[in-house]
Amino acid sequence: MGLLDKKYQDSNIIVVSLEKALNWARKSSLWYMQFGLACCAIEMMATAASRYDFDRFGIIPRSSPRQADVMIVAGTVTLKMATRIKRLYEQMSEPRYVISMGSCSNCGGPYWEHGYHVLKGVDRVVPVDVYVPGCPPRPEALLQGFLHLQNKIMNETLVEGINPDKPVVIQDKGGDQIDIKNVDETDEHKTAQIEFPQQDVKSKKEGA
Amino acid sequence: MTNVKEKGPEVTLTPPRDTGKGLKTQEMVINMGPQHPSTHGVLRMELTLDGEIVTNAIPHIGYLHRCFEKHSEAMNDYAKVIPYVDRMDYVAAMNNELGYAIAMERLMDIRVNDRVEYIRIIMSELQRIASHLLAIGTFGLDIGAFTPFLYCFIEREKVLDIFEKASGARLLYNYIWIGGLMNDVPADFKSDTAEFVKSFRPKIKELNDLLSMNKIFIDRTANIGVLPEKVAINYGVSGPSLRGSGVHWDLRRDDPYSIYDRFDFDVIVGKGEMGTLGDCWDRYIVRVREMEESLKIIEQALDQMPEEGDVHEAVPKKIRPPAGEIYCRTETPRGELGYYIISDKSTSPFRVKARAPSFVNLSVLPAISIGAMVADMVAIIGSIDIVLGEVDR
Amino acid sequence: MVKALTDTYTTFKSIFTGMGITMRHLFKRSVTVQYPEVRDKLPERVRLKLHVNIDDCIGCRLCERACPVECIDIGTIKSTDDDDLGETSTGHKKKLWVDTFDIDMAKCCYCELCVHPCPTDCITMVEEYEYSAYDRNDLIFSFADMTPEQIERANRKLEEEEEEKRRKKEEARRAREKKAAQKAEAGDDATSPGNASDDAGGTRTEAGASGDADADADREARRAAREARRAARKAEREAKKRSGE
Amino acid sequence: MKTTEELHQILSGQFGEEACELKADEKVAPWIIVKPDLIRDIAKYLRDEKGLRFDSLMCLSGVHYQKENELGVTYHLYSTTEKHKLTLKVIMPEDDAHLPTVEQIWKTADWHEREAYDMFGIRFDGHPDPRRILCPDDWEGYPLRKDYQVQEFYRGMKVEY
Repeated sequence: MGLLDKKYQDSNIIVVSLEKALNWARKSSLWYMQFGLACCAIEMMATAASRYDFDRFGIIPRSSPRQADVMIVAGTVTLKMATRIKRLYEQMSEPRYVISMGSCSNCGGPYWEHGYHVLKGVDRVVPVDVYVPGCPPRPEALLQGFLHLQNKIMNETLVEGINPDKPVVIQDKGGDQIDIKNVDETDEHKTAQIEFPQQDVKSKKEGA
Repeated sequence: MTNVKEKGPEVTLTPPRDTGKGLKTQEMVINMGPQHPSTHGVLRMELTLDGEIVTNAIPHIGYLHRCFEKHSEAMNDYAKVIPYVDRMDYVAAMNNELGYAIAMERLMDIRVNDRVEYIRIIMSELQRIASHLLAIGTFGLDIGAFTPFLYCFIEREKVLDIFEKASGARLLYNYIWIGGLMNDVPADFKSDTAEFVKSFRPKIKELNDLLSMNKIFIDRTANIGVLPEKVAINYGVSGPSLRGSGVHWDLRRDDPYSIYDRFDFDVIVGKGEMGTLGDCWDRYIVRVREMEESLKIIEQALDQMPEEGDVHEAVPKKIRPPAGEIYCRTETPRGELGYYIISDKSTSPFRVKARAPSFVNLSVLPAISIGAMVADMVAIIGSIDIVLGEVDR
Repeated sequence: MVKALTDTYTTFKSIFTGMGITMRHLFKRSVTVQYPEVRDKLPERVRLKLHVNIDDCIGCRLCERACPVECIDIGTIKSTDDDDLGETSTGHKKKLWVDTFDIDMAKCCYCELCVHPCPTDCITMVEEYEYSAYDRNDLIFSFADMTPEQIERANRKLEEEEEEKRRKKEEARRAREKKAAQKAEAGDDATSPGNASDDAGGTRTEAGASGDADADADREARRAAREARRAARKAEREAKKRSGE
Repeated sequence: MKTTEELHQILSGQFGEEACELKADEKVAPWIIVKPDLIRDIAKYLRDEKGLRFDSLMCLSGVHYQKENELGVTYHLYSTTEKHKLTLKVIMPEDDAHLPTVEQIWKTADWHEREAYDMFGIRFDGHPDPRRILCPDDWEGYPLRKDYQVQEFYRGMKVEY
């Protein structure tokens, strides 16, 4: 992703060195947006704190999506929260990555069966790059997820047509599977078409 | 951060006012959260501001509503509720388990042996320390002090190591079972805990030097968010937030459960040392001093703990309580946690309702934040020490 | 004026106290674990990943029933009389083929409730946490080691044996009826032939996934079978609950 | 310190025999069933009367009794000065579940009543802010009712796994 992405027809020595350099730069300063939602957020904090220390890898917490490269979705995503996650994801600049931390954001976790208010996996609203298992994952597991993501970044290419990754498939509004990597660039709805609540939602207040 | 507005109570803004200098002021509505760098979890605040003064604050919750009560009704075994109980107040999982286990034991009329009781007490007091350390660390972080956060986490990791040795998990333990424990504590549990207690005492002093008595910190917290005693009781606030207002109320002493009546400890209350009684600093210092009391309890419990005793002795094979209901409350680091359990004689709970302390404590927020500055809102939210997993359940 | 001065003094004092403490920490041993190079020694009971020693599994499904989140999926096929599945290391006789043993670690809540009821201690939590994945389906771990051919064979044998049993029963019934008829013909007292219509069926377990060379199709089929089983179990549970009330 | 039986006598003396009914099982603690319309008056009386002083509402929970087609609200009261406890219950028919609010008496009830409305659809007359609290405002149905069917899509997101 990014400005140069898919702008080259074939790979040559310049492109290859350029993409290597770009990937190296990207992987070495993964500023993450702290999207702590639930229990996993505590472990994320523990990872950022003294004992495990994210900063050794150039992984620095940012509070604003505009400055972040990677979003760690740590915790249970509820339906009420999902629209916000999607909006914040869209505010991040490309290239952007998502790490889904913990069972809940992987697929609903313990809440997958009866959780009427839980989104069953954050990959239904944003494309996820790395799934970190655990409930909550150990800090080391999260670090390993980051190393995994760095591997993935190192394999990225600027050349059109080469797609080392699997297609990122998400579910759209009608329940159909769509591959967001193959969606037309001009298409606004890259990911699931979520209806954002309008300002003038008609009031249907009940009660006395 | 988002401009999505859910319909709420109609916010009536006062008409523009003339300040007399040719300038007009008008009230403004801003939205804090749900994902805000300085909130404790996913809380959304709708603030009405007059300049920098908060004139109205409406908390919107439910961004972490994980349907705990529905899940506990859907489980076909009372023991399976415990993992979900853990996930309610995830920084004080042991205390949540203890409350649920005690409620079920009262309902089923189970007596556990002394060893189990002592281990439970030690665990829940250690958990109280870990939880308060997190609360203090993140409170400092909210105010702008980053270093105490790192130091608190060093100590917290030590507690988590003890838990991990005993139960195998760092955060959500599923350790206290109905009628017993998951497994007995490891052989070096006593020495580990004693060592932690010994090494932790000086750290509290260090923390006091570093944060509690810091002039900048005091200026940010004293006289801010004053919660008077009457308001606190009427709103049902409990735990350190209530004691910060000077109310001598601790369920461990006033409505003893388990074996708390065997220990000698003080109930810490706020005294208004740095400003008005019941301000943010009082609520904060109650937590710091409570950690010392917890250490006292742990020391006594380590001395008295019997060596013999099977932790699985009273664990029922099949949990089938008699038809009936119970309301049982315990003191967690955040306050009074009550479980209202209705059994219909089957193996599956008919209704489990958790009266979460944070839920009630948070409802007092509008009452104490009116008149504060925007920057103080963060201090007030931090000093109530809410965990959104428990607020929304 | 005096207040301003004392304020300034206390502020500076507290700043220097804080700095002093930070300084002291500078000379203490670092607490940071240099993760990829150094790994913490984890305690014995650590709960990080489920592992199944499938050779010891007797297919009793106690773990599946104990799981609060239903992330374990077990499919079994009854063994026939002439099959000897051997014993587990704990001395339990194995009677069921375990054709599916899938654990969805993406759903698991790591509570260890499944480990305790296991009679042969074959399901355990192991010390492995480095298995994050690019794809969610990679977090579903299959422990069953039966090949599709073996599954098909076991299924066929079971069917054959049942067929055989049914045939035998049928024959026996027919023989009895014949006898009774003969007796009746012989003019003896007309005794009833007894209840010969025992239901021989109803013991078949759900068939496992069909063997397919394509791994994806195989996984898809397994998923479908799992879903079907899960739905059946759910219905059963609800029926039980309703009757219990 | 008063037992539930004594409190029941006081209450029936004040509000009449038919207003409150004592239920006592052997196994569990007894409770008093109160007529829905009177709950507010009784609550006020319990809080203010000398010797009773129930100044704290520990818990307010909705319950759905599906078999009887009834909804209930349970109040757990406690007095910090007199140290006694009381359980009050209100039972209402499922299709017309409403009762007066006690929000003005104990502020604790504010959010608890909103939660009971959110989860069970019990309406509290006179509540100053009768909104859903946990679920979003455009959520359908009352989740903790036993016959609750979850909606298929919420704002374009599939709800079921």
